[in-house]
Amino acid sequence: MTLALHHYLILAAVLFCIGLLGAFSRRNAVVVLFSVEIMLNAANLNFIAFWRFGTNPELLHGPLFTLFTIAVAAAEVAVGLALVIAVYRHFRSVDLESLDTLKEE
Amino acid sequence: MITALTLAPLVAAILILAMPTQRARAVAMAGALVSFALTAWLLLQFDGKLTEVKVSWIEDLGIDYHVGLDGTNALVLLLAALLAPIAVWISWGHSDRPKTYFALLSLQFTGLFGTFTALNFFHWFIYWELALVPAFFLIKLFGKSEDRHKAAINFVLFTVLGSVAMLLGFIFLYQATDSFNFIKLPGVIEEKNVEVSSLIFVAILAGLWVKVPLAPLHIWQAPVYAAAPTPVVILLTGVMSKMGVYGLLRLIVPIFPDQLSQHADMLLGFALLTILWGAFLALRQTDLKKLLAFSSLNHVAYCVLGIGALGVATTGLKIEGAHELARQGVILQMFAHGLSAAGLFYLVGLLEQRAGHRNRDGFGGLCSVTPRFAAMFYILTFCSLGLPFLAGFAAEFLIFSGSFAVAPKVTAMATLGLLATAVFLMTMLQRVFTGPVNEQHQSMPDLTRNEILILTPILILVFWAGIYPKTWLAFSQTMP
Amino acid sequence: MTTEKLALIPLLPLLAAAVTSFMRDGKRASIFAIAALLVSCVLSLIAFNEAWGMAADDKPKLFTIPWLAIGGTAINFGFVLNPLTGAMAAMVTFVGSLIFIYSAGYMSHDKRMARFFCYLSLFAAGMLGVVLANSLILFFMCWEVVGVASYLLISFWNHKPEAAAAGKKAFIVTRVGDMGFFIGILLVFKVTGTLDFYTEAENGILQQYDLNSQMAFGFSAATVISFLLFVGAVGKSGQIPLHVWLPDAMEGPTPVSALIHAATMVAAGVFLVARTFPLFEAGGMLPLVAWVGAITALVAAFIALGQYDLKRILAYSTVSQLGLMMVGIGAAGVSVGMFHLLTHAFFKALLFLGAGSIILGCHDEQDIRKMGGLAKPMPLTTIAYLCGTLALVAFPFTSGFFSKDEILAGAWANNQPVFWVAALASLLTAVYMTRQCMYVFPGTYRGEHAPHESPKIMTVPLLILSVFALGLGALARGSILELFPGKPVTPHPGTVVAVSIAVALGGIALGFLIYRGRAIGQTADPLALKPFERKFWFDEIYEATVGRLWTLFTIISEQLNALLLFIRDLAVEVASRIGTGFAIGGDRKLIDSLAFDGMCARLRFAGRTVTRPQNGFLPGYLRLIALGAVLLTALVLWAK
Amino acid sequence: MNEVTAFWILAAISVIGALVAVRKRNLVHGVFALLVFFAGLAGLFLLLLAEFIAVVQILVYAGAVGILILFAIMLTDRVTGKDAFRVTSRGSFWGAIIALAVFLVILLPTIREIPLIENATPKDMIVEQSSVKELGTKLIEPYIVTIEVLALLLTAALIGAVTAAQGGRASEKGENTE
Repeated sequence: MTLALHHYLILAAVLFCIGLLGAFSRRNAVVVLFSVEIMLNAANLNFIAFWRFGTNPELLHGPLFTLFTIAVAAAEVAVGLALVIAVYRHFRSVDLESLDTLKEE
Repeated sequence: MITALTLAPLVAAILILAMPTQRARAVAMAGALVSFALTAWLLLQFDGKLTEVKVSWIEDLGIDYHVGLDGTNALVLLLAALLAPIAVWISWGHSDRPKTYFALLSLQFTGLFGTFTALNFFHWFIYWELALVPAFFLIKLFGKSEDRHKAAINFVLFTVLGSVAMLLGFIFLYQATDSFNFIKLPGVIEEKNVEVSSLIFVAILAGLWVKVPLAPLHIWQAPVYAAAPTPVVILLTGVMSKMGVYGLLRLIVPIFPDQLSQHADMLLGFALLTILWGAFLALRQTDLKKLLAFSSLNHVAYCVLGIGALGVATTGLKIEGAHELARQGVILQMFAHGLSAAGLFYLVGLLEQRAGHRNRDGFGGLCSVTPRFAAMFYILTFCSLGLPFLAGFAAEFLIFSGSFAVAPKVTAMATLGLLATAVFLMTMLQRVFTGPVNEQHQSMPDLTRNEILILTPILILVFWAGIYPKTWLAFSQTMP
Repeated sequence: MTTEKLALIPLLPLLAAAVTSFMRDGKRASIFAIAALLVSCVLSLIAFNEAWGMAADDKPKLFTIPWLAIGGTAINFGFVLNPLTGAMAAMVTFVGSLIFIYSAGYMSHDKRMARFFCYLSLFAAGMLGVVLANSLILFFMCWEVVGVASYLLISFWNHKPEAAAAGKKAFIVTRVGDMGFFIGILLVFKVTGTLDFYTEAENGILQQYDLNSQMAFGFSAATVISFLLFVGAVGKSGQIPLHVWLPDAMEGPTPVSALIHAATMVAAGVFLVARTFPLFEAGGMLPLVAWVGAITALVAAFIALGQYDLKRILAYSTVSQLGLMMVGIGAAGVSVGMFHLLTHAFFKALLFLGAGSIILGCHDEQDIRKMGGLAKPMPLTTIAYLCGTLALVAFPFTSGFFSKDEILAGAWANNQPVFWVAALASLLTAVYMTRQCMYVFPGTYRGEHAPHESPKIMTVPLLILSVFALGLGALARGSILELFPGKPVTPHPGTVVAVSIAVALGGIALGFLIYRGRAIGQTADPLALKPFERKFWFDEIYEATVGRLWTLFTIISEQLNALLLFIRDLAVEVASRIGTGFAIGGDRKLIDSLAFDGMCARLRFAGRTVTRPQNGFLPGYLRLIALGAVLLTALVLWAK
Repeated sequence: MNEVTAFWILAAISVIGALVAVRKRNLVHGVFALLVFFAGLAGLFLLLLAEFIAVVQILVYAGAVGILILFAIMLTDRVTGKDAFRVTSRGSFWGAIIALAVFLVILLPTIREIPLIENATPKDMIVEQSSVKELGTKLIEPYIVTIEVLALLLTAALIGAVTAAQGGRASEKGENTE
């Protein structure tokens, strides 16, 4: 058996959905945040896999895009955590179920 | 200038909505006065030629913004501009939802002015309907009597049905001629040799027919006049009923000369029917406002008589320009009737306000209780029944002389209407003003200074137009 | 005198009317009005003097004021001075002035005296306008003004329902005639293209001689026009069948009766015929005029026999005399009719003013049965009244005698049946006047309050008028007959003179014989037969015919209106039924419950379902986003 | 040890790491599991011959992000989360279902395409072409503007993060002093 593209793709899909599951089912904002990181990483895996098995690897699109994603993800984490902290200060909680002021009463 | 005078009340209406309540009437008054001043200024410079403003609007459809002033509309415009401030003045003490009231009133002025000045069907029709809508709300919201809702609905239904017919007619005409321009349409029809179908004529006539109104489509009128508040009745009878006649003069006469002459007999017949019908209806009517409404019906029908006469050829007559006599008579009659009917409705409104009812037989002897009131009422009644040296006679004489020259039998029968008018108006005077004084109205107050001031311009014009109508006829002459 | 000044004659009273309408003080108003009328009287006399110098066929003096000019047609006002208008104006202003002065006394206790003089002046202005007008339209306009003033004056005491009703009746009945007149004017205008009587260019109505060649309604134009004008004249001059308003008009103050309903306005109809005489002549309508006049004279004289109201007797007498004037014009020409008109104006005004004096003296009593023996307490009034009576019954050598003689002579020459009718009317005139005098003057007073003589302001005009009533005929006879158009018959046949004198004296004798020695007022009156007393049931007949017809018309029109309303309601009903049908079948069932309401319910449900996730629960939002992504992807995949 | 074995091992590490990170009640434990997941992923990158990315992955995620999250946890909630009655949110069952649906949706095309991509073989010249130098050149040459924008974004994010974290404190102070 040789490794083919679809192995990586399926793995990435599994990882993405784990991240999704986390984002959907946890109450803690921090957990949601790192679920998002998991999803991003799954996407990165796809980029790299497509690059590796793609037609024009010399263009280095996959790694470049991944780099950007990592950079943006880092920024996102920073901002996200800052927001979590801010939310926490405001509500004394990071429980997403209690953060329902968007709802119209 | 014409645009400004049309839009001034509209601006006033918008301002009224934006301003505090207590300013409403002053703003409405200002709007009306501006219109009046502009109209007066325009008329002072008027030389009988068409003064027009024409701006291309929707070029692809040949629709222009086109307003103008000529011999056909100068006098009715003046009438409207004169009655507008009077209507506001009369409602000066109005305290029920004044913002809505004055805004609607101002809006209606715009509709009226616009209808009288527009020369392109496109926006003419908008104004035509604009005049209707505020009237509907004014009657419905501010009317006094119980059946105002029904009356208002009736009013709108009838006139809208007529308007729809007219709109259809014009759309078909437009398809044939590619023009909405009132001034150019006759030329276009002749030039392109357009076969104008009688159906178009009848459709457009129907819209005007309802507005005039001519029998048998007059039944909306009396309940509406009875239900509407006094200032609105003044506008309705003074100006809005003239919209129909003006429409006949502006649309039917120049644009459909062939159809008009084809159907002149029909028009004359219905005019006669309306004259007699209105007069006889008024004979047994005891509600003063309805009585005057029927009298209005009868008087405006004289205008239609004159217009019908315009459709009959004048060959071989000794009177030069019998058509011109009839035409100018019609215009003067609009003016005269507008003034006298407005004045009479105002007086009846005052009477109702003072006595609490307007039953003809519920008064009596008011001559000695309220002499000034009686004097005013008598003069306006005399004007209404066409006594010489008052506006009504000059106009009716012109109409009759013009129409008698071409249609003697119908006109001779129409004089029966004059007689019947005399009978019911005299009966009204007799019941209301003479005889023993009714105990209930022993202490009815006479006209106040303010009320006399309101009536003074009307009276002056009534006399002026009766004694020296030349001044006013100068406005209805058409110069090539 | 320039013709422009002619315009002042009617304008001065008009000015007075305008000014007095703002006055409150009756005395000042009366002085103002009288002064204005006196000035115009002087002007009229000057004009009259000038007109007297003209020969009958001289060109009249014209003064034209353009009123309207439309489409090449000029409608002019204008005044004309010729002997006819001059004499008439002089008479109107002169008699008018005397009556004005008399009224200042008669009305001095009325608090609306100022208004009274305003109306009187308005009337005078209108009447003078009628007299002097050179244009048919001005004539008609002033004619209508006169009608209005008459209406206002008849119903002057408008708190009395009878007065108000009488005013209305007068206005409407004369208006019936006016409508004929109006149509006549329209026809004249149509046929000739002008409304001027005379023009400088000699193409006025009365100067056109081709009217007979024109046709209108199947007759010659002149016939139709003159007939229509005559209808107007019949209305105004109270000829049968439109005479019914005139006796009722006596509800007005007595000076009004004297001025308007005896001397001037009612004569306007006769004057109209006289003015437009060429049309009548051309149209061949003179026999009709004569016959209508004769019948009117006879019928009114019969009715006068049966009346007890002092003023009503005089009113019917006026109707009768107006009929005689029509006979005069119709049978003998303008000059004869106008002569009688002028003399009648004086003696009838005198009689009315005398009657007013009597009524005032008897404390507003008008029933002759309650008078009697007035000769003693009211000597001046009695003398004046008797002078008037003599003139009216055509006692030889009074003014009435001369004028009536001419009429009878003309009728004898042209139309013998009319002559006999007129003679009979004259006989009756003498009888009813004698009857009246027998009731009023001799014997004892039958009323309650003692009668008294009237003040000087009233008696002096009476005496002045008496002089004219007696003397005018002899004075003016020759010149009037010469100056006015139409040649009287000369010399008078013996039969005519004999009959004339016989009817006057015989009538007086007859009346004297019948009433002498009777217990007047207690026993039944031998001459007040039922038909006379009930005025030949004219009012009742009108009520039963014209009135009924009129009511029928109103009811028909009302019912038609109701029918229309019903049709409208029906249409609305049908429309709403159809609408309801659609509403139930289509709307409620199909659209509402299935489509609209159903959809709404479903939407609401879906909305509730959809809004349930909108709960601020962030993971929920995420889930929905994911769900959306899934669905979209599924869609894309499926689409492939 | 061949590639396939390495792949499966790394895949197992990643999946288990991710699952633990998502499901663990104790957040600190979760963070550590997350670090494991990051490391596993880095291994996968290596397996795909993207050494530089793998290094960056370790540096940024395992190093920076992990630490950051730890700090955030410290600063906010109870580390253990024991006070919470339950860690899963309402309707997490539906969340799981939807996640599964997404998974299927993603999986479906992949599986469908398997016959097409099965034979796609990695090209070997990629080794030298994926050198760091090459990457640097490729990064600078066409994407210089993007880099700059990204740099700006990072700076902005930093400032934003600081402001957001501090702003809350400021308002808290304000509340306290009142």
